[in-house]
Amino acid sequence: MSAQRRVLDVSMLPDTGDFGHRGLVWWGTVGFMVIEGSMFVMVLIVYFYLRLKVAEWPPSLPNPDVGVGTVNLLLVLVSLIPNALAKKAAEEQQLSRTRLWIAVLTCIGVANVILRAFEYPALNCRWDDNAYASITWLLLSLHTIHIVTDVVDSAVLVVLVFTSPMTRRRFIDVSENSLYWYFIVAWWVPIYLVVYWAPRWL
Amino acid sequence: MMCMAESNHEDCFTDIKLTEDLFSLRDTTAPNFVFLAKTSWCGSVTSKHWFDPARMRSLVAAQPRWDLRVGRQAFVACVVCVLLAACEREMRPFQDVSAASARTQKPILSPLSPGGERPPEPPLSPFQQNAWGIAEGKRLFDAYNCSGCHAHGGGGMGPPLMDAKWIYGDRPANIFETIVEGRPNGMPSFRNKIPDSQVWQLVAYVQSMSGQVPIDALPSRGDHMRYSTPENARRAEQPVQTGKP
Amino acid sequence: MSGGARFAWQRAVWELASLEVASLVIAGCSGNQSMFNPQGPAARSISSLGWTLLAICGVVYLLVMVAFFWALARRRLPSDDAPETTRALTRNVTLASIVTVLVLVVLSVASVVAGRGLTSPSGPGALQVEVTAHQWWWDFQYTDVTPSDYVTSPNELHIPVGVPVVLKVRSRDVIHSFWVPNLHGKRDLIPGQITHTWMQADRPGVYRGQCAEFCGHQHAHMAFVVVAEPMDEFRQWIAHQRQPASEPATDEERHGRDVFLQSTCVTCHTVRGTDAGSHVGPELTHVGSRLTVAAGTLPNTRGHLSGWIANPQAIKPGSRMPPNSLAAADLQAVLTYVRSLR
Amino acid sequence: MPTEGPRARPVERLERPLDENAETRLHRELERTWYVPRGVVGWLSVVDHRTVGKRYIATAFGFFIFAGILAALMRIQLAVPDNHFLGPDLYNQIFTTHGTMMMFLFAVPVMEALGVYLVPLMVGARNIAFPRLNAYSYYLFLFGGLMLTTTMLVNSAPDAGWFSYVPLAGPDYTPGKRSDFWAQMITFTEVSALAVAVELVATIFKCRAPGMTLNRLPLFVWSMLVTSFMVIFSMPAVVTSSTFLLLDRLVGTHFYNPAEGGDALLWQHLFWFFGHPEVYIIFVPALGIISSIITTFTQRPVFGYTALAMSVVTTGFLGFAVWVHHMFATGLPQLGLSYFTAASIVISIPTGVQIFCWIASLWRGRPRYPAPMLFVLGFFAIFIVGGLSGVTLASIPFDLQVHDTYYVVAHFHYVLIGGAVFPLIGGIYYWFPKMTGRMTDDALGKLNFWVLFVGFNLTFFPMHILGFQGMPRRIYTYPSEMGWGTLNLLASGGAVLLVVGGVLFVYNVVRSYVAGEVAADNPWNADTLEWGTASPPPVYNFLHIPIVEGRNALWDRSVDAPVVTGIRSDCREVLITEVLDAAPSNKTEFPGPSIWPFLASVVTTAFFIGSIFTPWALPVSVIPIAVTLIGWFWPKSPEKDAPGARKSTELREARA
Repeated sequence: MSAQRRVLDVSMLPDTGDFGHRGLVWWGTVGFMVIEGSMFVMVLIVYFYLRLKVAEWPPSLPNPDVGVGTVNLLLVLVSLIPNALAKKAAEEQQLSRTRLWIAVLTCIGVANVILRAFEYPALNCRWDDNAYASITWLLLSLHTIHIVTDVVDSAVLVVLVFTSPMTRRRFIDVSENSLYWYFIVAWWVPIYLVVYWAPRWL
Repeated sequence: MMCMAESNHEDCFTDIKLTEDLFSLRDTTAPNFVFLAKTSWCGSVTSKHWFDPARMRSLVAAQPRWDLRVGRQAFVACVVCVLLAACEREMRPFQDVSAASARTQKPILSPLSPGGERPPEPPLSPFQQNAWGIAEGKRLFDAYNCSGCHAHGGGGMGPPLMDAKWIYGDRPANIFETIVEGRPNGMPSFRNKIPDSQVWQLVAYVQSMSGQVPIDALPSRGDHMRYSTPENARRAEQPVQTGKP
Repeated sequence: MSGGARFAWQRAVWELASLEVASLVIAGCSGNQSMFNPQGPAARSISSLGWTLLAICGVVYLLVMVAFFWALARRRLPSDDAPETTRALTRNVTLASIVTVLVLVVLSVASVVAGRGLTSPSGPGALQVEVTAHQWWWDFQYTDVTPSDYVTSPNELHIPVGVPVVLKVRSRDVIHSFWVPNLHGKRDLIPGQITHTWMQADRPGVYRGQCAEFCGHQHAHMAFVVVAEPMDEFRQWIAHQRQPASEPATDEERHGRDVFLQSTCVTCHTVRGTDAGSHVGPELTHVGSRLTVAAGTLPNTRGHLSGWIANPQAIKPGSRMPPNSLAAADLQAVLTYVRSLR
Repeated sequence: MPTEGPRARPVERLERPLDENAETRLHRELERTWYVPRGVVGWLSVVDHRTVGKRYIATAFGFFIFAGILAALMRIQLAVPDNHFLGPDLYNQIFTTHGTMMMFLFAVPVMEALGVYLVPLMVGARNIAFPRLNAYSYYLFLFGGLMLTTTMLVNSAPDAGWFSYVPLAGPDYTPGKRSDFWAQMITFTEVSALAVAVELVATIFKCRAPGMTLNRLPLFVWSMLVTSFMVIFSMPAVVTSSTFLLLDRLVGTHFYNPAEGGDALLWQHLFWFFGHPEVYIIFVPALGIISSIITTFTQRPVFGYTALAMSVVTTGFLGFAVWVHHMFATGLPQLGLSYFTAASIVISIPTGVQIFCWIASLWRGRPRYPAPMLFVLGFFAIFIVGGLSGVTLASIPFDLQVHDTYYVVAHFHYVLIGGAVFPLIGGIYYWFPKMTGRMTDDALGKLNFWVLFVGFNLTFFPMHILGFQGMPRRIYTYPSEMGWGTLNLLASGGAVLLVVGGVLFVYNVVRSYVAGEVAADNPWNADTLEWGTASPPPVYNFLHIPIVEGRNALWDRSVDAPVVTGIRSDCREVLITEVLDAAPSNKTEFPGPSIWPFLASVVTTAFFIGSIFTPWALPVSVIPIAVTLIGWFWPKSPEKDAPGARKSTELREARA
């Protein structure tokens, strides 16, 4: 073999992944966001497909009460602020601010889940009344599952950021978690409109 | 088939047993492959209590340490998969249909005293744990217009069937007799109008309306207007004997 | 090179195969339920379209195979790796792709043209039959201005020759598919939907139809026959079907009727003119005049009928008809009576 | 990133290659770092993509054999008219399980499994992205498959067809739990398939060796990329529809109940929106296998790389535009149908282009004909028949006659067996030396090919004609007057040959596995990276991460191929590169072996199966699932990436 050969020395590259699309974790998060997103799209399409099958909407059922749902919507929108701050703090690797905002975010998330429990009675229907009731319950529950998942995730992160020694890796996790929360908030808006207002408008 | 022919002059109970026996003998009339599959996997599953709703509920309610629960869930899930997936519920006993109805004579039932003493071991109807038989019963319940009086079990001109109250007894034999013989105050006799196999299917369905059959064999909602909670979503009733119609 | 030789051999094998194929194709075009044995305009246009498609695809296949084996078996040249060879290949591949597109355009056009031949010519005057599918039998109803003149003819569809018949199809339980290959393509019967299709027979005859969408245990035995007859015969048939059941003539028939009316038969079946009036199962008013029993499963002979009545589960396991354990004499009487219902 | 200042860039320089000892020391340390755990717990904790991939492939072939036996039983039943070998009930269970198993438990998983094994090697990575998720998805697939197998053995297998049309599969017409097992099997397999798809996309986009820009991606990797995206976008549809079905049956929702505002056709739309892409999910990876094998055995770069890659992508897109051609007979509006005819015809164009490119490659190359190549050539002879019959099916009038007849059965077996299984078996023969380090018996392989080829055509060609003669699908018997007996007997005869072929394949693989001759690192002189390492590959795949210098990585590399250095060898550090140009971006540490994915999959299985019987399964299993997932993702002691940790790299080894 010859005396010298070309090598590419990568030793000085950041060695605990990276934020955003440069890192690997981001791709996993986005991958599952795409999957769940297309599931939401499917269910929404089914909602309107079923709408076309009947004359009146909701069929022989009262409209859902918008009260709790709207409150929850506002709360979710408010949660965008701590979410953004947590993401920013994490990407600037500011420990104290990260701790603060992820904690606030989690609290709001818990509140969302509790409020969600009161949204079901506000639907004014049972899942087995008719197809409208079924699809409405499914839409709400699908989103509930996501909220619960991410709240649990945030809670675990809170424990981590307060207990274990904080590494760059943790900050990346926080930033990905915020990304996922954006996804959940973004989906709640159309789902809120469909669940609570489509019965009135369609 | 042969043994059924002889059974023609037996009384109802032996005939029920005979029919049950046929369930285990069924494989002789079934294709070989089924015979192998069934005998190797379910030949022994003849106990009528391999599934017990109460146990399932208590299991669901119990909250021991999570790892124990996980372990037990996994185990139960496997058992449930193998056993519940099984035989009795999933049979499509077409030949037994012929068998159960290979009898022209009217069943001689024990004289029935409402709410009175009960015979030691209550007989079991051929389809009590068979999802297909129960579903057939549900179909016939509409086809033969039982709903005309019983309104999908909710009760109308006739008494409700999905509640805990049993006027003429809750045992399959009682229900069988109620259908075949009719009852005072309006229940007509369907003797020679409905073949016994189908009567037994109706019996199983009537039982299922108040949850007297294994929950995994219960029918679900039908493809028609919703009239009440589907059978598999109702609470199982504890039978109450009441003499009065 | 040995590879080439081996492939010459493989080619021989393939040609043998394709020969056998050709003979099989020819065999395929007769047969009582064959789409290539059209007896009506719709089926005919589809069948000629079919031949066109198969011919074009066959030619395409042969061409591709020739190119394929040539590419394998050709002598290798030193110039193969030269850039101009690559350029030539690129040109040929592009050419082939363009030809593909053209062929596909031709196919689409042919398909659309044939499709126009299938649009229902239903005028206001066209005869309309209501088709209702059940697990696992067919009900054909000829409606009329006066409901008393309705005619139902289970598992046997009579149509006049030479005129289009509009079929209003629906399903009572699961999805079935109405299909008479000699007359027209399929139409699914979907619960909760009522759709229309049509058919026309050019010459008298009996054509077999069969359910084409999997519908449960007896999907295999859910057939029916289409009887195409001249208009006047058809009119006579309708007129006759309108009549109530014929009165029993002999003592045995009378006894048979009594057994029939006292047994479980009446719980499901209708015989117009008697007390039997249930619509759970097929109507039997003129069952004696039908060609088949058990939804096109058996020819309507006394033997088959008795077997069917005694233990249907042996013939169609899972079918809705329960076994009957009539005493031998009663069974014979019932048979005589039922067969007398012409 | 604001606080990180200017991004560090990799440094290119000349240096003396490592001497023998340094190489050995590096090898030892990498082996310690990327160890594959032993023992029972260790065996369940494996997260390494080669081991998991091989288990995946073996399991999928296990289900292939089981479903094949079911097919043989069907051929026995149909061999003669009015046969009483199987009753209708059992026959329906068998054909349903056969289709379900072949599609959901063999075809899709085996292709993804091949990707799990090969893609990281082909792109020069040390493991697949998200290795623990990979292990989890394998166990879910395994348990789901075992569940369906069990139901078949205890006479409660689904019996409403692999497509489970409602209302037949719904609560009113399939009593018992048969359809529920089907629907949950879907949940199992889809969850695992989706997980693998995400891993593959992440691996292909972010874990490629430097220099492997997108336009140097091996065609197999291209096709796995397209497949993964199709999985990601199509499978949510079937998960949705099967969830609806389960809810209808268990808690009485009305999604498919026309009487309460539901709709039976809704199922068909959702199912086929998945179901047609599904066919391409199975077929597209096969295209990659074919390109690899043709490249290798013609010893020339494949002709029209760009055309091939682009037509794979196009196929991926068009695959989503044709689902309604499964519903031509349902009486949908005529105009819409003609659109789907057009789409279904258009989709054959990219396939045509690919075939022409391959023929050109064969024309230009110097073909050799070992067993793998024979299977690929068999693909041409068979698949093109299936493709053309597919074109005829796109014509509405013609489809109205042959829809749901044996013509369709013949068509999709020509497409799936010819288009996917033949290349797959070829691929197994082709990569077997790499996976096991042993060659297969080539003569036996050739015999195997000819038996399968003849048997296949004998079995399935007559079915075209049976379709013309009006024989519908899914009938458990047929009357002798129909005159279908001879051809059915012929088909059953061919099935015997197919069984023999299957046995030959298994025998060849097993025998070669234990006693085959030892394989060289690159026995076929192939071009892709996986052949650039040992056979079988070491636990760390590549001693030095290579730098790719051309499309045919091994053929285009210079004498002293440049390599990457500066990656830590004392922890599972891997290089993350940019999506388009594969420029080194950063490094991250992959998780090591763990039992948690297995535990999580067990709990998930308990939940899925439990929810067949009671809705309470959900609340009960929430906590165990959460616990296992937290245990899974809980960070291990973080000293590895804490400041001041020992940094041992190939660089230090070199300096030593």
